[in-house]
Amino acid sequence: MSGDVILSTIGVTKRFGRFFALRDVTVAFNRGSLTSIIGPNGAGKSTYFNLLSGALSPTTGKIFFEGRDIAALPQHTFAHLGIAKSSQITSVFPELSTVENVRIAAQARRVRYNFWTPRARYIELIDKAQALLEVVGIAHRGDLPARALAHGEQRALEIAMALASEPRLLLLDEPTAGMSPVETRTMMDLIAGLAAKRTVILVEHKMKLVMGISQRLVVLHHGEIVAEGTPDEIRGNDTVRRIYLGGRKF
Amino acid sequence: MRPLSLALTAQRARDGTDALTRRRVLIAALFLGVFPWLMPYKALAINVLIYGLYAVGFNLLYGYLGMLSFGHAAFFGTGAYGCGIVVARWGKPWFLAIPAGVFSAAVVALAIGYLAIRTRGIYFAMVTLALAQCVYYVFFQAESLTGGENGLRGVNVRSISLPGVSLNLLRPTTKYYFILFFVVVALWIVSRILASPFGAVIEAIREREARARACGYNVAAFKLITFVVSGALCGLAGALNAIHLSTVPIESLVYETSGLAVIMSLLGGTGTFFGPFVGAAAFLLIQDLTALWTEHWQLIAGAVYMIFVLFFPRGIWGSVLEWLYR
Amino acid sequence: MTLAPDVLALQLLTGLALGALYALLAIGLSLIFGMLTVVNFAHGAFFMVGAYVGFFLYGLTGSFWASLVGAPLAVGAVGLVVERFLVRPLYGRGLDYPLLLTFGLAYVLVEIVRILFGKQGLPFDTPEALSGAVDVWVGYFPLYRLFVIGAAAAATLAVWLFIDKTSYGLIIRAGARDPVIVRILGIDIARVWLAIFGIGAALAGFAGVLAAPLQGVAPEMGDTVLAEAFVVTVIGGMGSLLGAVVAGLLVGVTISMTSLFAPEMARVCVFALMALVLLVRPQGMFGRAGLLS
Amino acid sequence: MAASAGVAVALVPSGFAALRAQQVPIRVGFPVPLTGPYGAEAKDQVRAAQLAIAEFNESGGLKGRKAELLVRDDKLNPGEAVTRTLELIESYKVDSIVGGLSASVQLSINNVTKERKVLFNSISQSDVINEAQDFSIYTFHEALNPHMTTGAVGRYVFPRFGKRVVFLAPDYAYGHEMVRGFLSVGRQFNIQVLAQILHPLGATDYSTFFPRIQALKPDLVCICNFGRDQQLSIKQATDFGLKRNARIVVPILLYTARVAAGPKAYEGVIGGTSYYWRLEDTIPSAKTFNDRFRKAYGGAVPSDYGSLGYAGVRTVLEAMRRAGTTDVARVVEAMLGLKYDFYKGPEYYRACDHQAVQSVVIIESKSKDMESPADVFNILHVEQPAQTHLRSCQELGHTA
Repeated sequence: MSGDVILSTIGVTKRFGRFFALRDVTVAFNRGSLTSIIGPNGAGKSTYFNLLSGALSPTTGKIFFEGRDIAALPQHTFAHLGIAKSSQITSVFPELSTVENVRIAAQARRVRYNFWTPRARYIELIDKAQALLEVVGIAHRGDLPARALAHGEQRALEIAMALASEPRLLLLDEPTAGMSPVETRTMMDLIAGLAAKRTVILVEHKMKLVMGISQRLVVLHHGEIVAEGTPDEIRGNDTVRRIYLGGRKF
Repeated sequence: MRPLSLALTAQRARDGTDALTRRRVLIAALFLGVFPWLMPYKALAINVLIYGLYAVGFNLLYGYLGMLSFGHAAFFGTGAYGCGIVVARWGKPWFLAIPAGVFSAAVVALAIGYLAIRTRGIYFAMVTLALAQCVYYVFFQAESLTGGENGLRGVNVRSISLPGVSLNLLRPTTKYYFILFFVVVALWIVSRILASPFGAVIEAIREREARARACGYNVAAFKLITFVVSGALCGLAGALNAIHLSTVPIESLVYETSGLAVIMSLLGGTGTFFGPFVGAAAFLLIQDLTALWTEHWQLIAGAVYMIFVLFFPRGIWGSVLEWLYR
Repeated sequence: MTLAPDVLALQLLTGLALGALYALLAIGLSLIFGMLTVVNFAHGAFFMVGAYVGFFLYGLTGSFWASLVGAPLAVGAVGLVVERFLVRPLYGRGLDYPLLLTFGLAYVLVEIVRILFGKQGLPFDTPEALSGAVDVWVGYFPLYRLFVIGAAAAATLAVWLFIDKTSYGLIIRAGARDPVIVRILGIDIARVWLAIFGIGAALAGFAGVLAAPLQGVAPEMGDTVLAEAFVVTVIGGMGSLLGAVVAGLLVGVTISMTSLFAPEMARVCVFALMALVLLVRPQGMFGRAGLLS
Repeated sequence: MAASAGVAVALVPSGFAALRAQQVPIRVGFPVPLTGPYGAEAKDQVRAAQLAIAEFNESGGLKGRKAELLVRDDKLNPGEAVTRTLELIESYKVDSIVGGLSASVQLSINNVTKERKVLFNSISQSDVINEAQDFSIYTFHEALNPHMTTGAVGRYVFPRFGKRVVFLAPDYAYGHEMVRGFLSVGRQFNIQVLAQILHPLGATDYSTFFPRIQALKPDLVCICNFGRDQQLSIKQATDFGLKRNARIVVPILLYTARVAAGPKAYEGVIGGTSYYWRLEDTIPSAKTFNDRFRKAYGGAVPSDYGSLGYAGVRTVLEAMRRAGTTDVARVVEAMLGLKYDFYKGPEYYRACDHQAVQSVVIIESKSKDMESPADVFNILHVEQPAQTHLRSCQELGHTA
């Protein structure tokens, strides 16, 4: 493996009571790569994702980001480290306008505890929010409250919000969940474009979808890593085929 | 669900692009300047100022941050006693007493907030209620300082000497404008906070706490700061009330007083800038006028709340806004 | 201070009688909150109306038993009307609206009672058959208070059997967990909610008529009891029947024991207990974590 | 505002002032708790006060100038009471305030009238109102105070019913004052205090105190609370069988509370009062007052607190008539000169604290031989007015 590892988890275990959601997960992610974590429902993908984004802390094990152990840091510091996520369930600020959603996300890096200056004074944040909406293709919806957007647009908005913190690592949890085929296509193109400039980790259970754009795949099953490798390697892996696809060829 | 037009209006208000919003403090000041002549008598107009401010302080936490507290009487009461004790027991002037009231309310808010923000939803409401009851008990028992059940008498600020002028607070109109000054300053501060980046974050927390945290905001810190600011504003209202009444009744600390803030905010419209003020004015007027012609004023008051909840859920001011921006 | 064990035992018994009433009120509050997510501020008023209906029926029929049966039925009927016409339009609008509505309703009910029965409280004599004190081995104890403990226990048992053992109760339990599932199963959840509100109100009315011989009746009698019932519900965990009963008895005994050592602190210690429980266990003793948080 | 109006009147020619005086009635503000648990007392106070106004007007007023009563609901809340008092003073320029039923309301009204130099006649029980710190030369206290009441009751019961005493009192100033009063008089009789139990104000369940009280085997249980607290605690004490071995004594035995709670619970309870209508059997002024009241209000008799409303308003109007003006300094002077017997025998205001020196009636609640529903007490004793029964002026902190 090359020396430029951006993120690694070493011996990470997460236990809920007596139930092991993750057991001894050790993976390294290279800077600039697009890695997908796949596995059937209940494999521990979401738990793993929550550990990477700081929503949960591991029971044991370490998580290194750019050489620093971040396993025990509070969630809100992750954005400042350079890690951003968009979650599985659409999570935007529904009553606020679309552009305000992104502006607030962008504001987090620039100004937080200012009680006095009118926010309109920070014109660069508004410009940045507008630009990000362009990137994800919903700039024309900027004035609407976020709840008025279509489902696919809301997911795009979430990605814009994640990008607003200028992350070096972008975590996407099932970004196409609940999308129509057309919306899915647009989203995958968007992700591919984003991955050109930063490290992306994608969590998906629709394996077919990620084969085309991922450089590497990590397969989880029952909280443990059962395989990792290039899409071709995974495609040829018998274990994966057995547990994930019931033996069918894909 | 709120109509889109209203959400857009609200957004323009947040961005400060709306004319009404940019001038909202000035508009409030001008209106409140002539307000005493619209009310049956001055003491009632002063009550509206004070309870309006109390509700505005509460609404910062409830309407903008989305946390329902049943314990705000603790801050109103602490502010009143803080100011009252400095005047009545220690004989110090008003310009020390009012900040003392605000400061003591903020300290109590810090303590209660520190404990309470670990809980959420209805449990948050109940923890604040319980802790506020404990505050009530402390003041009730500290009779040598607070006067206990008899209340604290002698918070007498008869006149105020400023460079060049002397204000006679026994004159109701003078007292009104003296108190209005503080209320307008407080409204201006609230308006600035709401328009600031900080204000954007607390609304984001109300909308979706988890997302705000993922964006990189320390949600607990924002909640605690907002709680303390809200408590300090209510403390200012309490301190002004002590000067207005020249006594501090122990009733300032009872849970019905906490309930008052909730009712006034809901009646006027939560999460709107003017709503709580409108709610306070409506509440006090209804009470005052109905009490004059019937002993059963609570029947009318109760019915009015029910009608509002059922048919005007956005409150008086919220409904006005909705109608304006149809 | 002399602390004879028999005084302690009597004190405990007194606390249980008090706690039994709290438990009855808290069960109703907890049911309504747990299933409908309505914070019912009119619960104290239901309690008061129960006492007045009991008073009225007692005067009309001369039979305490008639009022004991009639009051919960009448208050339950009031509860049905309130749910159907006032609370129902508010579902899905969050916690605040039902809260404010029931707050206003409490005002209205109290004032209606004042108009009908006067502002002054009225006497309610302990029924002849239940008056007097009996020897409970450690000393004399008012018979009526023993009756209160028994009646409250019976009512609690009935509610528990209804919810745990009947098919209707099964629907209620399922509805609490997931209203959508119940609707998918073709059950009209609105009727379940209606029934719950009615039962909760009836229990409050029952507590009211039970309390009437202890306190007499007065329009304000619901005010203080409401705060205490909320405390009990919260300590026990909102939505938990077992929690309501355990916390009710716990609060009753706490009050009676503090009355022995530091009587003037009896009330505040209940609030302190609530703060303590919530800070250690934010969902209450038996509450489910995450409910409405 | 009140002051400037006074100046304006002084500046205009006297003939015009007289004309103006005829047009503007004498206004008496009357804040009482019409809503809430003492609504019955408050309503009775209003009726009795209106009687005093009517009498004054029928007998010619103040040189033809009529009086009127401005009733306000203080909701038993000091904040509301202050607001309403300010309204009465600032908007209606009242010549006097009479009223207040709870100590805290009375003290907060006093604070307002004191600063604004308005005459206030207080008709609520409290010891603090007499003390130097809250004293206002414009304030008079027509009601009894806890020290007088407990003194009279103590002097009656301690020699007769035993010395082993338990106190049960609400935990606030009123309760503390009552206990202090009983203890003070008790020293003269060497009573033995078995326990002083404080209960939270407004408690609904008192049963938790009774096992302990019973175990102490007292001769007397002094229950020093008021209103509904009193009704509930006495009823529950009766249920617990406390009366089997002990006598229940209360400082103030309220007429309306007794009527509301019924004969059974209150049976045999002894207490004090400022007035009971059966005084008419021996006192002519009581007979006159009762007859007027009966005539005006369909045969009803006035209650203890109700009659205070009458006395409070009538003394103020009488003093104005004697002073020949509503000018506050001269009315105060006239008040201090009054020796009056308006409804319960002779009374006068003591100079140092403006407390009405008056008789205290010791009564016992009865459950048999009642001639009418209003016939609820036996008068055991009437303690005649004496300054020695009050705390001394020095004790209260009054110099001079």
